[in-house]
Amino acid sequence: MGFHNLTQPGLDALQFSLMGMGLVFGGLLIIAIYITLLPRLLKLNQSKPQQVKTSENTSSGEEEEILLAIATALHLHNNFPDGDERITWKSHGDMESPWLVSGRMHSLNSRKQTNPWNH
Amino acid sequence: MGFHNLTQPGLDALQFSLMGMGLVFGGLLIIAIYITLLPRLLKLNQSKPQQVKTSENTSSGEEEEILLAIATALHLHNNFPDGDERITWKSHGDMESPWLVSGRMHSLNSRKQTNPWNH
Amino acid sequence: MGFHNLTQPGLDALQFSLMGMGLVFGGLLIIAIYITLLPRLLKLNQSKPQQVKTSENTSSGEEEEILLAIATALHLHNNFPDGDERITWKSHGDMESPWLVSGRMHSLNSRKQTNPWNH
Amino acid sequence: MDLLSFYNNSGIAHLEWLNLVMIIIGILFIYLAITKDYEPLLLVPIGFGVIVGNIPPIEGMPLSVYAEGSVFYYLYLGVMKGIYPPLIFLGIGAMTDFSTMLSNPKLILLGAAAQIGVFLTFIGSLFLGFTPEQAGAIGIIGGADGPTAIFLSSMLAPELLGPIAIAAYSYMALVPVIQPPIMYLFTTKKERIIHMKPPRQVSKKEKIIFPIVAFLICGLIAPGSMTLLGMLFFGNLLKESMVTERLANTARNSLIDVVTILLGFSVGASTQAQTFLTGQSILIFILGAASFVVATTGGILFAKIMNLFLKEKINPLLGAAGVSAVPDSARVVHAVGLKEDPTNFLLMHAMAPNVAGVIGSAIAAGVLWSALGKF
Amino acid sequence: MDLLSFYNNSGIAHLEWLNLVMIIIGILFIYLAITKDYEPLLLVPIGFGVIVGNIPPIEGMPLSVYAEGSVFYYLYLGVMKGIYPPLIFLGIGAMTDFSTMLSNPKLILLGAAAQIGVFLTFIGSLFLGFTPEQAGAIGIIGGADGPTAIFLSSMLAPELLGPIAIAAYSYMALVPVIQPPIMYLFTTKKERIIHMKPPRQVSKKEKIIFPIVAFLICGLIAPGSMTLLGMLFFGNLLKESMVTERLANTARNSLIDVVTILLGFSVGASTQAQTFLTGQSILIFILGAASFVVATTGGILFAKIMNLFLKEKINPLLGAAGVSAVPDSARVVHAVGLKEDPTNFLLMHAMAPNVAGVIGSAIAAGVLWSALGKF
Amino acid sequence: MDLLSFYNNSGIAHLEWLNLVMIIIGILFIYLAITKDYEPLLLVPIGFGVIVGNIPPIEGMPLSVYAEGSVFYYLYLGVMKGIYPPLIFLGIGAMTDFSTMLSNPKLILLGAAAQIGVFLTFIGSLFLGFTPEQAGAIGIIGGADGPTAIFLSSMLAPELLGPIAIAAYSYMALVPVIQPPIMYLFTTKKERIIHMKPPRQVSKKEKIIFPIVAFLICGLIAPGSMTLLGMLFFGNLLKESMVTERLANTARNSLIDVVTILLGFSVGASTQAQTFLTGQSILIFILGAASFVVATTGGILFAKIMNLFLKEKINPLLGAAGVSAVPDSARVVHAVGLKEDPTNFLLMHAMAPNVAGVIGSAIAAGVLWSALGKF
Ligand code: NA
Ligand code: NA
Ligand code: NA
Repeated sequence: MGFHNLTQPGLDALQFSLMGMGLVFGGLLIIAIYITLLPRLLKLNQSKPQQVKTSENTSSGEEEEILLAIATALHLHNNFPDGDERITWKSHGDMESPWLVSGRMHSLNSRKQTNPWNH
Repeated sequence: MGFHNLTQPGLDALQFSLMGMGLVFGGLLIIAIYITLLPRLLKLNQSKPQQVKTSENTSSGEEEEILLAIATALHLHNNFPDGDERITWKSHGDMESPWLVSGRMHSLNSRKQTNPWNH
Repeated sequence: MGFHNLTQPGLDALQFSLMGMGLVFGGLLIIAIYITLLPRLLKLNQSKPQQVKTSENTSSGEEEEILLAIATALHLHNNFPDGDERITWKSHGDMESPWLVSGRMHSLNSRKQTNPWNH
Repeated sequence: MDLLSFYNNSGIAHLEWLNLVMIIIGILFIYLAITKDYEPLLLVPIGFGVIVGNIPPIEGMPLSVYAEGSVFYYLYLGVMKGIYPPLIFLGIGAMTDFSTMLSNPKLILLGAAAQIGVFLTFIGSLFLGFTPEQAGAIGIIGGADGPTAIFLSSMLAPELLGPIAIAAYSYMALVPVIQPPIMYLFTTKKERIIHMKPPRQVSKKEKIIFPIVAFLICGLIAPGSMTLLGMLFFGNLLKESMVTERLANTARNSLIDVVTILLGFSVGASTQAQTFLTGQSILIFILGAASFVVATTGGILFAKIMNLFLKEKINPLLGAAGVSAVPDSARVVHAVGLKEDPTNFLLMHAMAPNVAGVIGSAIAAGVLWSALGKF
Repeated sequence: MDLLSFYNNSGIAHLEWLNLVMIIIGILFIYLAITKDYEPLLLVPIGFGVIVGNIPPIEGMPLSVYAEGSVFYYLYLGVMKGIYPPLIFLGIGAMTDFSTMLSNPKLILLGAAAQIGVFLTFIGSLFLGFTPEQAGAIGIIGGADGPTAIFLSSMLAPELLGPIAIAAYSYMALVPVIQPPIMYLFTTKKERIIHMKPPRQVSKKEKIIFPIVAFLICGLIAPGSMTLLGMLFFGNLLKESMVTERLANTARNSLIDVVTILLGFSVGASTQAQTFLTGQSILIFILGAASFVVATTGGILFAKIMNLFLKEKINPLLGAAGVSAVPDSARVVHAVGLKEDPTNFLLMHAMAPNVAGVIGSAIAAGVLWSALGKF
Repeated sequence: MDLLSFYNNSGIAHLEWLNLVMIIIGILFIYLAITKDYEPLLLVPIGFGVIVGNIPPIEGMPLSVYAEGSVFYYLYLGVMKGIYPPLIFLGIGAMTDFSTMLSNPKLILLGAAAQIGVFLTFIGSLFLGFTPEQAGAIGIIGGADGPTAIFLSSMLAPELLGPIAIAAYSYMALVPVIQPPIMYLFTTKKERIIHMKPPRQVSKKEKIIFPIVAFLICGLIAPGSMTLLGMLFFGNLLKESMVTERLANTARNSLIDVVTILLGFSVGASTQAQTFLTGQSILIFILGAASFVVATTGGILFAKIMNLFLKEKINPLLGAAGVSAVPDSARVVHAVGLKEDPTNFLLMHAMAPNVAGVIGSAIAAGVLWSALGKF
């Protein structure tokens, strides 16, 4: 026990930790940059109108937020093997479950855009 | 072949068997005692009214028997990988299946009493 | 590289290949013969009326063809883990799916003739 | 590579009539499973496995379960190492509802009494000259529990695993044939029409606590039963805890199905006539039949003994359900009861000794293993 | 632990352009799977595996499928030991309906004829200087059956498993591209519009007995095919027996899915550029392409030969389905048939040679294995 | 075989009070899982495993996870060889929707910042006298990612795997208790009520390309993270590709369930009091708690630093979600945000740093492994 442990033959703990954090940041930073650039590469402009809408109209923006929050909650409920068992389970057994309905909607969407390369 | 086989170095088959049966009985007896005591420990009194009802009213008791028998049959059909395949299987493919309905009811019950520790 | 490779100690490639093809043909030929004979062994005559019908009436025969083709397509869609993912998947999430209905019909059929040994 | 060597590499060249006998037995298993609905989920895989296992493999080629490095050898490892049975118990635990047992503790003892079949068969096997390890493995057939029998014989007498497993599953499948005569022999009509009081409702709390406490009791009394009962009660906790339903669901469906397929098939494939059709195997089948008879009798008679001391009489037919063979023997009890009195529904009551019998034979297996195993 | 050592521990430091080539191939597989729907359930896992396998691992660290003790090494064991393919066959058996084959036995022979591709490719590989074991493994690409190809090469020539597996799956995915030209080349319009008589209905009994008898025939003729065909027909029996539907269901869903994920991924991850991009691999791809052409041709021509003797003519397009690559080649036949005559539905008839082709190539694999394997 | 030897073969004879302590801890885990809904899918299996692991096994009998040849030993191999964690990552990838992260790249950095907890804990562990390997394994607890922690400790310090795994999962379960105070401590009300702009919609194309590119970046920077991230992004590709939905479905259901059952149970069963209740374990629990606090703080403070440079301010609460512990910490952020302003829905935004934190800690694990592992 003691600070001498931090510098051992072939390992300078502080320098190593700095470099380690550097790699973690580096990796995620590159991913972040890639994510920022990709849409432009793909020339996706379907995002802009939406942002305009939300800026001009806050209330609808709030509604949107609520909807999105709900959507995320649904996503977590449906997909994550976490504590919300009764619900996850219900979505197996119970056919009237709202989650299932949402799931159906989701499937419909993804069916609309079958081949992601030509839209 | 012969009785001499029953007493071998380090093994008296008869004594051993007696002790073996003793352990089996011992274990299950302790479990039985535990089961008998637990409800009192948990001070569960929701069971009493029912017993009263059945004692005063035999016909309803019979009906109850029938219902419980059906319930058990359902339980076996749904859960046990035994010969009743066509049914088990039906409960997969066929949405109008009565078993499924019962399953739904079951799920409703267990949803009513979410946290078993505070009822 | 060269033809000398085709005859190596303990292996005459051409003779071996001929015998190999022979075994493949032999095996499948015996299976084919067995399949041809089995119905007579089982004295199945439910097939005849149908053949008569189709011979006397070609249009219905065509319809039948169409139906059978559809049935096979359904079978492939439902059972084979091939490219038709969106559909296979639909049949999980979506309860109104036609494939599911067909599945239900199929199950009904097989339920009608529970014990194949006494019909 | 001439015609002769091709012929010598074929199966026909090496097929013996003993193999044919086994193949017919395999087909018989499948036939019984399909037409009589006898334990089809086990008899179909075992039956087809028997057929596969009796196609004479090519000398030295890694084909059979006994040829190290073959695919079937790797699938069979799950049997030899005793891995499949506990996984099946996990699934069984996740599909078993202990509430009838919780609501009627008295009936548990019937599940203990039936284990007399295990120990008397053990003694009988010793008498017939089997080694103590072998005798223990044969005795457990009386537990009427396939996974338990396979697990114990893989640990005590792997050389007898094939016949013991086949005997256990055959007689489990034949429970509807074996038990009724014994039930009529040892019970009077008056006894068979005894009605049981409908049990009280069991609270969720009791159901959740049960697997934990029951495991602690069994584990501390017979640690040798830890592997099987640990998994059984673990599966049951996953089922009852309500917060792990998705795990319980997978355990009682995908998981148990996959393991059942592999276990049944590879156990069947291990029954090559040359090693399987021996005098020992015949003795094992006789002893196995005896063990089922003794176990059934033991359960019934113990119920009658209990009745000497109880005000509220037990229907002695329930004793026959102590043999486990879940849920078949419970069904048989129910059927016999109905035949006597169409208003007498014993199925649910019979489930209590039935599941208790599973625990009982697992404890017995633990005791036999820890006492007879070479460590 | 200075910057340099960090750099040396990174992947960029060791990335060679050959790895980049492979990574691009992997991405191409995924692209084709998504946009063209070519065997996506295999090309996506293989494609991503190729990408993973071509990230340069750190010297001596247990990362790649070849580094003993690494996780990928353990997943790859299922490939090297030949365990995954039979399990996939179990699932395929549980999803295959043999009734079209049962109702039209003549068409089975087309599935045999197509295996000429296997043996001619075997001879071609020998000619090009491969060892007999390697030649046998390469030949089986003509079977157009991924699991069979992987199984046989893991037994005969594990060193070539990567290229053989990739070739087999690539050409199976490309069946819609490879076969049509050959079909047009060897058939006349008059032949392509031949209608097939709608087949008779097959009884449940026939369906149940079939897997058992078929296995006995194949197993006794070529025991080497026991592992693959035992599982295929076992799965089919689970499906048809009607009393084991839940087992069949698990076999054709959870089980086959899990195995497909692990097999595809680890096969892909085994294609490290340094060992994969060799002259041998290129030869294997050329031989593989040839084998598909030969197999398709063989099937079609044999159908035309049969027509010389048959009153009821067979549509020779069906011969192309004998290559198996289930169910793609059957679909291709159907599509080509429809193009000629919109009222000609060949899909169902094509399934007969299609599944027969699976059995045929498994027998061929068994023969090659037993004759060429070193035991 | 007298009474005494029977007693000596029982568990009571060898039960120490330390075992009782562990058994009570196991029961506590199950109680918390059921009543408080803390990570029940892990605490229930681990809790029951702890109970099973603390039943004293019989001397020399193959019962415990440490007794070679026992069933539990074979189940535990999946932990020791590091096989279970990547398979769980495969399932997590197949259930994770990265779109919120794709729509808000800035938030990714919060997932990087939280990894400061890993490296400061690493330093702290060294300071307290742990070996570098052990310190690395302990540090990763700060990653708040169970599978990553188990994977790295199985590779670096298997002797500490038990305490590290239990600590990691305990604190992950306690996230709703640990994080809020820190969040209030380091943020002002004004900061907590910051609304985030609703993110743009992400195209399917972006979602499909992401796992491939992200894997290439991480794999090339830190090949040591290849095993975990390869599986994570593979699973995600199966989910997003749309043509492999059935594989993704099996990966995120049957497969992850089975692996979770086996991993949780066998990790729990490895905590025998005699080896588990040591001074080292207590230190590990203290260090683990510290690492969660540091990680949470790191994430929050970095968010505040970013705000110094950003026009559109980030709600610093989101920094706490960088700890991963998916999706609990995101839920906590959402709950705290709602308490301040019932119209502020942070859940979806919090998912971005949350999943980024998973990637971040996997990279950190890769770096620690490649630098500290003995090869
Ligand atoms: Na029993
Ligand atoms: Na083929
Ligand atoms: Na993390």
